[in-house]
Amino acid sequence: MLEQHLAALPIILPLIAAPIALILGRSVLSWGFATLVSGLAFLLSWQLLSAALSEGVISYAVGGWAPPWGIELRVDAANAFVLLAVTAISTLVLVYSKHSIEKEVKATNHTLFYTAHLLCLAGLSGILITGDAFNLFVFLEISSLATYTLVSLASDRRCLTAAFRYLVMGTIGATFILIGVGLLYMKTGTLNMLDLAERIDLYDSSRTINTGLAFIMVGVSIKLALFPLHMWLPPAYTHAPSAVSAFLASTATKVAVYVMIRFIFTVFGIDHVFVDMGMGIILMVLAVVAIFKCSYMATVQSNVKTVLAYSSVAQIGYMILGLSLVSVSGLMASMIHIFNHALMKGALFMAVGAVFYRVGSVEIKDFAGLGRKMPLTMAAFTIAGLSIIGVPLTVGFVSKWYLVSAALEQDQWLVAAFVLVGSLFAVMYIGRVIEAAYFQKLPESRSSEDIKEVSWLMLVPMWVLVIANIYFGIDTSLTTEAANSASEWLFQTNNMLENKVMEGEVLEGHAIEEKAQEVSS
Amino acid sequence: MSFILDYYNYWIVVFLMMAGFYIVISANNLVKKIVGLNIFQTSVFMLYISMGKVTGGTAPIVAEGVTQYSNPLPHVLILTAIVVGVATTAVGLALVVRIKRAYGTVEENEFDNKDDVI
Amino acid sequence: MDFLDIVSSILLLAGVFFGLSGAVGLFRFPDFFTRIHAASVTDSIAAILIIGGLLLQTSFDLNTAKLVFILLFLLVTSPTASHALAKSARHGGLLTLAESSPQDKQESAK
Amino acid sequence: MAEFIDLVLLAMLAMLALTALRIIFLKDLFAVVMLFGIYSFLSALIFLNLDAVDVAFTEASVGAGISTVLMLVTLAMTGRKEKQSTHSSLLPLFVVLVTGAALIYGTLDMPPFGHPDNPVHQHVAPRYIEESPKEVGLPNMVTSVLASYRGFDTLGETVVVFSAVIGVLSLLGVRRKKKKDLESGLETHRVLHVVAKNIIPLVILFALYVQFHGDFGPGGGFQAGVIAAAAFILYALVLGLPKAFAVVGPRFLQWMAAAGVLLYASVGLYSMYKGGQFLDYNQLAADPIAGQHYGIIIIELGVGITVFAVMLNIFYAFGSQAERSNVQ
Repeated sequence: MLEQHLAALPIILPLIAAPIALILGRSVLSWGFATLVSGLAFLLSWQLLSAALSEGVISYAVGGWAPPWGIELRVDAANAFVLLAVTAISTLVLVYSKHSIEKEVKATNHTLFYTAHLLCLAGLSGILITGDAFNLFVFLEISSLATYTLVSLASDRRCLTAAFRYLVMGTIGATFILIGVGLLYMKTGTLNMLDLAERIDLYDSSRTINTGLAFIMVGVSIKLALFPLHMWLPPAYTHAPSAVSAFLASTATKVAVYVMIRFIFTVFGIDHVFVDMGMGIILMVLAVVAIFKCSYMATVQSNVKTVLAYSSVAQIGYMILGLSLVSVSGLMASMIHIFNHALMKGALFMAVGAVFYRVGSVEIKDFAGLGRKMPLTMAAFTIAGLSIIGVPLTVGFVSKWYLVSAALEQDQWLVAAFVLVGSLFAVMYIGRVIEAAYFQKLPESRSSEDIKEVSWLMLVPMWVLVIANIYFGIDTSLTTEAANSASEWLFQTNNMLENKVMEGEVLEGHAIEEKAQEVSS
Repeated sequence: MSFILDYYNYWIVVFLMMAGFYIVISANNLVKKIVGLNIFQTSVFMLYISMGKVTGGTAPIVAEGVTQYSNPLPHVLILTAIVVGVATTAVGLALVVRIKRAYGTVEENEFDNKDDVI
Repeated sequence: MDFLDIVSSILLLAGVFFGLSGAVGLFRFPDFFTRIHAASVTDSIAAILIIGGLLLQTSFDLNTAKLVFILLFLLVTSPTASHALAKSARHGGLLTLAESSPQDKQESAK
Repeated sequence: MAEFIDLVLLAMLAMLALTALRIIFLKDLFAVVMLFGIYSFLSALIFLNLDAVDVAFTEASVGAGISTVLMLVTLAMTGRKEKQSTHSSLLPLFVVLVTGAALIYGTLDMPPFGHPDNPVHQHVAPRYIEESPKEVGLPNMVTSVLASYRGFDTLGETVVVFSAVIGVLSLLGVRRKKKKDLESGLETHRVLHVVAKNIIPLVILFALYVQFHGDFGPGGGFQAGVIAAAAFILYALVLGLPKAFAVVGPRFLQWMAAAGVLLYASVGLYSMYKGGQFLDYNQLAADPIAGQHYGIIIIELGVGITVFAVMLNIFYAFGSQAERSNVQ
């Protein structure tokens, strides 16, 4: 029973749990319940990843209707890998959020917070797993609505304008995706992604398809905060409650990056996107500009959460850069960085949230002297910060290593140099915080205040992530294996798709399913 | 002529979409922004419904003596999308109400000045 | 073109005429109360005539019943809506043209 | 005949374009919102003209109904004048022109409007049209596709509505007031009272009709939920929020909203338990057609309950805010 429904359960579980969490009503109860559910989802996605690694593709037809008539869930190594990161971070953040939320969110809204968190998790899992272009839009909207709610729950009034800006930009992005999917549907008559891929090639140079591609790309770029469309992100991550920043920074944009990868590799095909449309160079330029501009912006901010938010936009630049190299190793670097960046940013935002919990502010000047008062928190911040910079023995180094070697593989010396210069900026913005924490004295006004280490409920998830940062930095076998098979799989599908269509055949998976359909009817 | 007959519908729909889009990105008042979002989305719905139409067809409800039905799938998608639209509108307007209470204004340029922008 | 069709067309045309005149009135009349008067013409007589005309077009089946229900519903709700509007305006202190004397007008114009 | 229909469509599209243009330049937000209501109704007419009866029904009840009401309540709190904008309108205009040009470029290879040989009508859709009356057993194909073939989308849609109420409640909250706290409702409108009290039961009856007739004609859980919510909104408007709270309280509505989603999902879980896939209604009864029928009735009920509870609760939240700002 469990095996049979493994692909659907990571979506269904949080989806059903959200209304139950609302009914439970009490803050502690819904917290415990949400954490439990998220943990279960993590175990399921672990199972799912190992199943996907051994079996290849798992397809699940919701409602028993064969695709393309019904909605198909499709799990492969790539999305199972991202799903694992999302559910892991979600669980850790939920454990962490109990105290953090008590400080930052009104008591009456705690239950709503956990409900919204579960809804967001369900939406993100749905986006990752679904194999249907319109279903993706529906889950995108579930996660987005939950996200706007989560961002607006903070007590500072600026979170409201940040959430509103996010809502407007997010809705424009979603509507662009809707237009794009509509244009594809108009030309092909199907919504199933695999089926779309087969049929798009029949209309290779159609202006309608190309416009659809452009609209989907722009819509997804808004959602993933690609450089000129990133303006919603820094305010949203700065003013959201710390637990929300930690969750969103390490999951939401990553899922959007995966959506972009999925559309490029499994729907449109690399030849079409990169060769015919010339998107590769556009993406590469935008990514490089994002790395520079936003890393620079991060160095001049005074609010540490804003620093981290701009750093996130820059890190998204690295992911897009790997993708735009159009090679197995480039894509693999992107996939690894999706996973690793989730670990680093989660830990950093959690540490900053802990500081907010004790100090009540996250301006850089308020970090002065905290190294002695909150040693564990600041140690976590330092290690995760070193990881962002890319110091050896951390995951950040692994990401950069693969990215640089992927660039060098194609003799893109300039790109490799850009990546390394980006790290210098990271040294500056992380260094400012660490300098304040360890080398400045605690201001006189604060010395009387009782600033001490936060409780273990906040420290444990933070340190789990920090240890993961080091562990996956030393033993890279799990991440590289998963990312490698994910990217190889993506390239295989892509090649298979192009070859098969050239030979005039249909893809195997669906051919079998169609046969089964004939037999059953 | 047949070219125009084939596409006039889509062109007007594109114009409507862009009118809505323009309201969203140019309006200074947040309520008007939400109105613009709604117009933008409603026009996209029209794009979908237009492609589902079959000339001479009828509504996709089985009736005797009818052989040509319009395509039901876009209708289903748009039913879902309308619901998504109203959900977004409700949350957006709730944010507007809170912004009014927190800042005393719903004009974008006015509350931007009240906080240091990042 | 049998007899019913002709009657139906006449009813529809009359309904359209009243609807249009109501719309013109809505734009041309000088103040709130006269405008609401024009609007209620559209609501009542135009609706009756148009639905009456449509009734004659049906073959007296389920659609006829639905139209009758719509007519009844409109006959109850639209006068109520007009009434509520006018009363609220009155409540809020809005004066009719006759009540607001020319002198007041000149003052408010300043 | 075809030429005539085209003219009607063209006229309505032209009216839409005029409405949209007017909205761009108007500064009076009350008029903007009313024009949006008109825009929505006109779109509903166009949907009707293009054979999308269910969509027209929904657009009229949601776009022109609920959305407009919510916008009006918001305006009551935020003021009705838009101030002069200071930012330049050149950049937005440029963005819009580029986007529009891209879309027009995209239309050039589109299949012609209304042609039965278009790819849209070839690949997936014929099965819905030809087989769904046999496979699912309902005359309304939209309901078949909505509730069965793409039932997962509809579950998602119900959850989206549920997320909306989570968002609105966390932002606004529903304040329970003591009765007679303040003069609310339209106490002095005697006529309105009488008419409303007589109409509300009829509206609820109509909602039930739409709910259960959705399998055969236009309608279904979503439209029914909105109509039922409208009946209660009327009640709340005429008699005041405190009295409406006494009939269905916000807390109860919160549970109802959750219960609707759970009802829907439990159908899916039950079909999993019976050995099928999630939401496979064939498993619900020995006869697949009967199973489909039960499944669709139950999930439509779930959708109806959630939508009713959510829409009413959202109205409560906005309404209690508006009363609060009136008191201040």
